[in-house]
Amino acid sequence: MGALSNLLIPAVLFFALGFFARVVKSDLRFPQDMAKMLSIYLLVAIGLHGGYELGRADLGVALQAVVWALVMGFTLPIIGYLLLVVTRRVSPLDAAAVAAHYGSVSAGTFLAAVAYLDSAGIEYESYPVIMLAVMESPAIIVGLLLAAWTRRRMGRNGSAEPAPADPVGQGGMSSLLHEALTNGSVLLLLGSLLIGAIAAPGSMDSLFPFINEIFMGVLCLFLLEMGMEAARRIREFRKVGVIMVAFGLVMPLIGGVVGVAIGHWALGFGLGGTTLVAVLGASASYIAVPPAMRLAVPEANPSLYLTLALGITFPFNVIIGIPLYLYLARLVGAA
Amino acid sequence: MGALSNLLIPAVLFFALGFFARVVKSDLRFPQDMAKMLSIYLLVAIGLHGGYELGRADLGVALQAVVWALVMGFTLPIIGYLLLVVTRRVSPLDAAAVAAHYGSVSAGTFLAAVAYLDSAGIEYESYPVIMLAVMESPAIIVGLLLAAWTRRRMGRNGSAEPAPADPVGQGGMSSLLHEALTNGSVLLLLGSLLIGAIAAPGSMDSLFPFINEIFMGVLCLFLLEMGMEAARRIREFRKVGVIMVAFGLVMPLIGGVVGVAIGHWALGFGLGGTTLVAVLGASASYIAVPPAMRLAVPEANPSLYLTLALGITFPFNVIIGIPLYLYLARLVGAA
Amino acid sequence: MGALSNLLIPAVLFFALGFFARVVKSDLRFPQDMAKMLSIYLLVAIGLHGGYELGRADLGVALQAVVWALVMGFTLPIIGYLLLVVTRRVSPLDAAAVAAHYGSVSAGTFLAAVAYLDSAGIEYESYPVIMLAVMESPAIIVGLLLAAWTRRRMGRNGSAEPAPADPVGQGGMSSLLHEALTNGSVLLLLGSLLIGAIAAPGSMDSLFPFINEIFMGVLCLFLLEMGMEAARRIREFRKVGVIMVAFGLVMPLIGGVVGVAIGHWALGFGLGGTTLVAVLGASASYIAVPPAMRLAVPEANPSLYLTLALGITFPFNVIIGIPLYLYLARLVGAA
Amino acid sequence: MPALYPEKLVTIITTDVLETWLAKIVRKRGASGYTVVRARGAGSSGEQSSMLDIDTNIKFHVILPEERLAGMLEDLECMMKKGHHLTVFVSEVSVLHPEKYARPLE
Amino acid sequence: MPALYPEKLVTIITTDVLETWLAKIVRKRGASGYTVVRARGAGSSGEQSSMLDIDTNIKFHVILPEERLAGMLEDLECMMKKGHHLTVFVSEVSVLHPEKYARPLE
Amino acid sequence: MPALYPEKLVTIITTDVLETWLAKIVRKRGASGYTVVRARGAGSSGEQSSMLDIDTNIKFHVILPEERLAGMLEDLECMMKKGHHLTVFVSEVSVLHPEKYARPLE
Ligand SMILES: Nc1ncnc2c1ncn2[C@@H]1O[C@H](COP(=O)(O)O)[C@@H](O)[C@H]1O
Ligand SMILES: Nc1ncnc2c1ncn2[C@@H]1O[C@H](COP(=O)(O)O)[C@@H](O)[C@H]1O
Ligand SMILES: Nc1ncnc2c1ncn2[C@@H]1O[C@H](COP(=O)(O)O)[C@@H](O)[C@H]1O
Ligand code: NA
Ligand code: NA
Ligand code: NA
Repeated sequence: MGALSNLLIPAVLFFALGFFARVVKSDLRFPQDMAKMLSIYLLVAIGLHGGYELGRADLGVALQAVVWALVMGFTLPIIGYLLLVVTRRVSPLDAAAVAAHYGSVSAGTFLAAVAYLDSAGIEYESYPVIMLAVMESPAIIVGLLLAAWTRRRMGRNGSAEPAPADPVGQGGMSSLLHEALTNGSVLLLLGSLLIGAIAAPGSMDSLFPFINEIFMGVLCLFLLEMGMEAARRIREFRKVGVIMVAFGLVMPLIGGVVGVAIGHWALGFGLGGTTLVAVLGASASYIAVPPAMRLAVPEANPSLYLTLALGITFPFNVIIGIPLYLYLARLVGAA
Repeated sequence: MGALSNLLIPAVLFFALGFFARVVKSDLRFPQDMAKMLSIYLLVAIGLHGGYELGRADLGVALQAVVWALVMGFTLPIIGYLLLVVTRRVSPLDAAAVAAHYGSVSAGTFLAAVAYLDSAGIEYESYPVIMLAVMESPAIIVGLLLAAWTRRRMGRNGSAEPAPADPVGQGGMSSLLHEALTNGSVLLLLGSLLIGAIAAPGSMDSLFPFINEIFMGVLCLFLLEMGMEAARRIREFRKVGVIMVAFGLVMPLIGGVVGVAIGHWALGFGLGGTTLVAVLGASASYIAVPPAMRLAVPEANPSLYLTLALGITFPFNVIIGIPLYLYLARLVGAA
Repeated sequence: MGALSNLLIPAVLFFALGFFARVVKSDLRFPQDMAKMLSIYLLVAIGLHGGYELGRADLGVALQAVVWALVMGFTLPIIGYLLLVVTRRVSPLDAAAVAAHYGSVSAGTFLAAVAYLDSAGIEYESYPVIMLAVMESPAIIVGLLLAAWTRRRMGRNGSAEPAPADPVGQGGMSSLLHEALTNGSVLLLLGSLLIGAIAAPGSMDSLFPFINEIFMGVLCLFLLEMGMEAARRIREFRKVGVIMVAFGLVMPLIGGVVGVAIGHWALGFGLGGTTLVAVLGASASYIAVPPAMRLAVPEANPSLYLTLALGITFPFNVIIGIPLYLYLARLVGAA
Repeated sequence: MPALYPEKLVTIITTDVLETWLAKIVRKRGASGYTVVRARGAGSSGEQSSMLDIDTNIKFHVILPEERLAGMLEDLECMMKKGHHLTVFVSEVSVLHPEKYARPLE
Repeated sequence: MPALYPEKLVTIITTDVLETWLAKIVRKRGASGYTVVRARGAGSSGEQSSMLDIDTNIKFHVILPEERLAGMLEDLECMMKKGHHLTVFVSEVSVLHPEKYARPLE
Repeated sequence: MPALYPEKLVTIITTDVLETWLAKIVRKRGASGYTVVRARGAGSSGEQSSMLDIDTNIKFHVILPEERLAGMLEDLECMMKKGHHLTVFVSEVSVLHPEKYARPLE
């Protein structure tokens, strides 16, 4: 089966259709909240599904997966931050905000990968779902720490006046940490995982048609909308500059390689599971991290991190990244 | 099977998840209209389902069920009003507005009970669905009458100046009655019942997957959102005072006992059907009655009746009430 | 099977329920974007379904169907325009705007016809779906041309001052043509057709439950809302006048006859396919054409064309037209 | 520059349950139209989160000539006396074609 | 208290089909941005219930310096002459940082 | 005609992420309530299409007595200094019952 025919799965094609619609300036537009609703469904469905399987899986491996997810979530932003600071193309605070996105994950990319594996008939472990759930928060926390540290360093160098007192005492570390840990989509995914795991035996049966049968269709609609959003953001790529675009392509490769390594060697997953861990490493958040950065690092430019995460890295992963990470996973698996 | 494992059904767990999300101040939030959309689906699905079965059921019993539903809808608010007036904690107009809510029903609680029975493998009659549909209007009408009577009595005692003329002639009894009888959710439910009953044989087959397979999933999402709303309202319980909170716990018990009696002795339903009638008696409306009361009894405080119906009685019924009414139904059934 | 029992299919009954709700002034109301979301689902589902079959069908016939769709889309507005100009009841620009709607199609009517055929057990070809997709744009283009030509003629007669220069250079023919060809719903339907046709073998399987099982239920909800909208519009029929109402009833008959002729003789379709082509001819757009006319023919009165398309022709087609066109198709088929 | 003429803009913030009543007042008082925007908010009667039908607010706008303002405000005052919660304010605005706002809505 | 400076606020109520055109006018006339709110309403061209794509209104706001107002209004006037239904009004507002509204939107 | 009294109307346009902070400022500064409307728009920080959670704007309105305006504006100024993008403007409005706006929100 050629690489191209791999791409001819509906989920990817709908993403491309959305992208195309924006490129030809069609007036195709989803209702305001439709993407949000679809993503609530998707998070709940994948959570219940994963939780149901985790309830029957090895708790030791699950714990290991959580630990490695935390490791990735904490490490990748630091790698990203250093890379960005080295390029000297963006302010250090911009670097902190952008880097945080890459420690976190994109549920849309993850689900596209699931659809990809499904259509290729490749099996995968359920543990990556729980990693998806836990990677959001550490990335936000590292982002906050990087920004705080940057601000302190800039203050010492006299290059910034001290930040004015917060009128509502809400920009403080503790209240921002609280937001990182109680983030809505994290809670929804963790909650659904838990419900899937603890629901009384038999009571899940009536839920399966809902979480299985319409899943792929909802995912297609979601990716259609995300294709439109990606295309809208990619137009700004000239504003962010070629170096930054390169970062948006290199960073997922780094994350993907790290993910393959962790999935294969550290967690001992098979081909499918390793690919999914790679996608977790490679993808950048565009749901939980952006609002957190808006609150915590108001000095950073939102259109910078949104363009990178949504306009560059997201389409790269969906079109090129996923088959590539699968290829890498196959390589290390064969080795 | 222990009482606790009874609660481990996904519908109740999602309610708890929503509640928890608000308690920890998560920023989890549904899009504005999602709860409304889900409830439209739920009303249509339960209506079609019930109508289909009613079309094949005993019309005599159906008629009896309607009559008893009207009796409950007219009686329970009067009981509630007297109780409230006796406590002397709220103004008589507040009492009228609050009481009206308890004559009506909460579709969310009813559906949670259905999920509960389903997961326990208990069968139930289809007649309670039609009772669900007809109980909204009488409660509103009694509420209007109680308020009108209260206003007249207050006027006679000189404790209130005569109400100013209505600028648009819309507060009048007849226009409010019209609203009670053509209420949107009542119409939707009655219409779906009728369609389920009269649709050409065979033509319903293509609808069954829609109304059956995804039903439980949609219900879970709906209860997730209602859990959040209940938690948001329960915070106000201090404002409403402990006596009122007690009313919000006692009134469903009264309604539940009345419902068990009517379901078992008057209508001769089995275990499941009796439990559902109890839930009809016990639950308080938070859909059709609140706007009707806003229009008809503007002097009453909305946060009082919303806190009681949504913040106290609703979670009480979902968590404690439903298993309790089932237990009562089992008691009288065994007797 | 009597004609009446033909109407007792849920899709039509829900349309009637929506209509009834508005007639009795119920406060039943859908959330703002629900109809839009349902129609996105419906377009995608019908597109994927049709595309999947087209991918396995005769490309020659498909091409012929497209050509005949273009012919209908270009011809019907001209017939409509001439009829309207002859009546002398509306300004020529109003005539152009109204006529354009009748060259296009109503997806809601088309889907009601599909439900109708399904429930009668009548098979139909997949080609009409592609005709549905391509008929939107030619109608808009003819509308633009008719309006431009009318304006020129009026200008020559000195009955109108020259239009002022466009402040944003957007009312120009080329930018309006672009909008006609990249219209959102056209793109969505064509894109879904294409995806259904080219998706990798096997990858569509996971989509079928989504596009098949819940289709009829979603259609019922959509028609419920459209019933409400039709009833809201029909109230204005007195403003548009009896001659215009007659136009709204005669024009679909003309389109239906043209469609039957094209479906049966030009395309050689069977009973079901011919009926669907008749519905394409008979129905009037209320999605893509109205905004195009607002932009291109701002002088025309929107409530005129919306009342006709949505308030007169749409319910006529759903209740009377569809069985009538089926009857005609049966007549010519038997001949 | 096109000429501008003074008008009054009345804005009413309240629960959406009252929308049809407000529209009736607009017609009765001869305004030429109205515009409604969905809103959420908080005030003396608690928070209105706009999540459920039962706690959605609206912002209701009416532009009207000065001489029709008094009647409109009287009707609103009367609703408030009956117990309805309305947040009402009037602003001065300038419009392009005053005759548009003189023609009552049918 | 932070100093306040006078600016003009132009509000346009019309069908959402015209949103992109209005955004073009904003750019052409050098305003620094715009804000759009979804609306329903009624006026001389009937009711706009905001239920379907075809009858949704918008409230379109632009803050701009007095000297750029005339050009903006001329463009709007011109659209109205072509037949488009616009409800336009201008209000006086005070802003915190006037330089923000002097920088045209790219 | 019912009497009218002058008040200040502060309008803030910004990302909806800041809504809870603005509500806190309202409470802190003793306003009697606030009203929020969902919006989209464009400005110096790019387009906010309101399609995703991450690019939705709000229009946040507060009516308050003149003497409480300065404090409110200072808090907003302070947020802007920290880097937040706020579009703030103040208008003069007249209200029916000024005592309503003097009672701080609990
Ligand atoms: N000071 C205020 N500024 C802006 N909006 C307000 C204010 N007070 C009340 N509102 C709005 O008016 C609604 C009803 O207010 P209330 O009657 O005080 O409950 C609230 O939900 C708010 O949306
Ligand atoms: N007097 C008015 N006050 C407030 N909004 C108005 C008024 N007249 C018209 N509108 C708004 O402007 C839109 C178009 O008005 P029209 O051009 O009169 O059809 C209406 O749908 C209303 O939303
Ligand atoms: N001149 C303006 N007129 C109206 N709204 C504006 C203007 N400038 C900015 N805005 C609004 O304020 C938001 C933030 O603006 P900015 O800080 O310039 O990015 C934008 O998304 C717009 O909604
Ligand atoms: Na990542
Ligand atoms: Na009850
Ligand atoms: Na047609």
